[in-house]
Amino acid sequence: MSPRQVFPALSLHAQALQCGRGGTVLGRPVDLAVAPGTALLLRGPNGAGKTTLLLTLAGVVEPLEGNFALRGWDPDEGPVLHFCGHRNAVKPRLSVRENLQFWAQVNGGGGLAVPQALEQVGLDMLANLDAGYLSAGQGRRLALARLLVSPRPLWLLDEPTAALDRDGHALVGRLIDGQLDAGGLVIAATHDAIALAGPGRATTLTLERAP
Amino acid sequence: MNAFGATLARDLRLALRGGGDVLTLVLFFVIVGVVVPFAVGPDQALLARLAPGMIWIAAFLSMLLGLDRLFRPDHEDGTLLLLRQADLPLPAIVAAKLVAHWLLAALPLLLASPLLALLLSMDLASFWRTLLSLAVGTPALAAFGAIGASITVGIGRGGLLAPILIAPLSVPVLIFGVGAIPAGPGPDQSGSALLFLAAISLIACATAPFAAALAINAGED
Amino acid sequence: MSAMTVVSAPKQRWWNRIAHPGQFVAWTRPLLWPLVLCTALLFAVGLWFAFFNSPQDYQMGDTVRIMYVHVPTAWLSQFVYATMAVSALGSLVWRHPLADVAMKAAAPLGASFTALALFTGSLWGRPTWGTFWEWDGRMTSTLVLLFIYLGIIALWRAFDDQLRGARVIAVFTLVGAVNIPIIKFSVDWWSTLHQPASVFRADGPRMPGSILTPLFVMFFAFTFLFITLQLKSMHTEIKRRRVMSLERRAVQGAADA
Amino acid sequence: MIDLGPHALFIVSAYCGVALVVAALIGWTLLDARRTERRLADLEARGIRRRSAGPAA
Repeated sequence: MSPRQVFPALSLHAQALQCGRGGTVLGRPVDLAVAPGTALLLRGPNGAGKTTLLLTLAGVVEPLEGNFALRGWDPDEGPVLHFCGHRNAVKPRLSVRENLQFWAQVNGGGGLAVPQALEQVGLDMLANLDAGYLSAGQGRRLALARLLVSPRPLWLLDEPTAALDRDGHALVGRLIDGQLDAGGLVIAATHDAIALAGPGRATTLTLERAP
Repeated sequence: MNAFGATLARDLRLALRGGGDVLTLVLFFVIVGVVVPFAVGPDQALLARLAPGMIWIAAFLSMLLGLDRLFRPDHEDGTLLLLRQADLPLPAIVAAKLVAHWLLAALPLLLASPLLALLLSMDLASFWRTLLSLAVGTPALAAFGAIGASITVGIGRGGLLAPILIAPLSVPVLIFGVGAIPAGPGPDQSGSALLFLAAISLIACATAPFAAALAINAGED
Repeated sequence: MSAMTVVSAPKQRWWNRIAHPGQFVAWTRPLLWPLVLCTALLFAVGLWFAFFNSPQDYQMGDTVRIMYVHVPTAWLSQFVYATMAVSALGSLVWRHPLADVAMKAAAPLGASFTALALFTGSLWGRPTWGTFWEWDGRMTSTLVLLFIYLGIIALWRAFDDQLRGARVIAVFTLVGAVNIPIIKFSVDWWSTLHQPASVFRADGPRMPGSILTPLFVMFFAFTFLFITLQLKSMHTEIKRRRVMSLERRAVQGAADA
Repeated sequence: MIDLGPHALFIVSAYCGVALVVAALIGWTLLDARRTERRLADLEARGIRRRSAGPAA
């Protein structure tokens, strides 16, 4: 399974975090406390602000009110999170290996080597294929492989199982388990259930639309 | 290879493998130059006098054309959002893209300018001088281009807006660019013009990555 | 584990809370009418001075009267850009909600004053220089400034999400502000290079008192006009933002129902 | 009117131009203000209460 990469004990806390984009308030103020080595699954109808919450935690969007803190991470150790959104950030004209190599170099490798990461996500046979030929599900797997090549404690996943088949779901479960084993945090917005090893590893938070 | 080299190599590979992107810019540059005699008439003396200005205008327009390719593809497939989490700060990544933009947009024009010089009946001395001023001036155009592209990346149909935004900012580059080519009567100030041009290029290349990164961050996603 | 990175909403510093858009409108609305009266008065006095109480210039005769409109508008085109640059700083550094509104309200005003400066300048140039357009340093850099203003207005119209657009446009405004001196210098260098330096300088350095007074009065008249229009369009912009958020809320409400 | 000398035409047209543009500016500002206020009144009349929270009060 994934190598024993022990992260410092990291926890995420948010107090009355109110997210929004373009001035419109999305969802209700959120209180979070994600203990080290656990996952948080975000549920809720479309437009409840799941993606906006993830973007806020990723530091891309600014919170309207309240704040959140990441305890246990020294900022000058470099970037702390991986964001995996709906768009897979895959260049069609580059081959699958070149895509992953680029991300390994840009995010500063240190995790699995490119061939092993491709093997983990089941794309090792297509390494030399241009990424333009990949299906949506395979593109999603390539995006997930990016998380493996450079280990980071916090994963922010926006519907990781989108466009994936049944064993794709199992793959996502395995990857998240691997990350939690290594002491990292995972926050995933998802509609379908993600099977994790232990029951206590994931808490669920359901967001509703703003009143 | 660190993140800077990786971004630079990837952009070059994407453009060169992308089929024809570089070629279209060079063709546009040559066509703008070739059109001039049709508009102005074949009179050799007049063409020779206009040539430096025309080569600069052709370079200026074709660099504007190549702007949209700088950030928009990365924005649309989500790469730009992830580049903010890269090991390297965003200004450094933007600097790598700026260098790639200069190599892909400006260098081919320098290589194609002898053809234009021939067509516009330029003499050899002022051709070398034009080449030198282009080499010194185009980094500034690339830098302003990067700023314009980063500002309009967030807008859906912003592709047309970037050239309008950076044209006023590029006026000094055009003035000193053509001024650096000694021509005709009047005091010969081409030496000082070249120095001013170099100064503008250095300032622009030094500050553009930070301004562009600031615009990308301010644009959020 | 003391290392911790806290990210919080931009905390409302005291002047953020005070100059809350809602309060701003309430506080400045009573200012509007006095400003309008003051502007009208200044214009009346200024025009009276300009036409009835100032001598002809010994060289240019009566055309000097155009200067009473040309100089204030030319100066305003710079002053409005300066206020936009300051608002841009406010919007980027302190994320002040009013700064975005001020920046957006000032752009069309600045563009109009710059266009007026060019219009009156060319009308003044015709009798003195013999041509409507003279590629002299100041006129050309005003023309480039006009294109920067129009670029900024085009940017405002291109961004559908005004709040996100504001900070991006603030970056461009600041980049423009840094480049204006460079443009002014390069255009001056360029115009002196290509043109024999013996062009007749329209406004001589020393101006008799009788010409200065109308100039100052018109100067303040135009400045007050700008301040009044700026305030009024800021109020409108704040209301427009409220309309947009209400409309979005209506759409969300409809989606729920 | 006082004698404006040989170039009266330029002086008058300069001032007329300025008056025209200033009038247009004032007119546009007032029109825009009235139109926005009317739209705001409509929306609030339709009972879309704005939640008290949210920065753009």
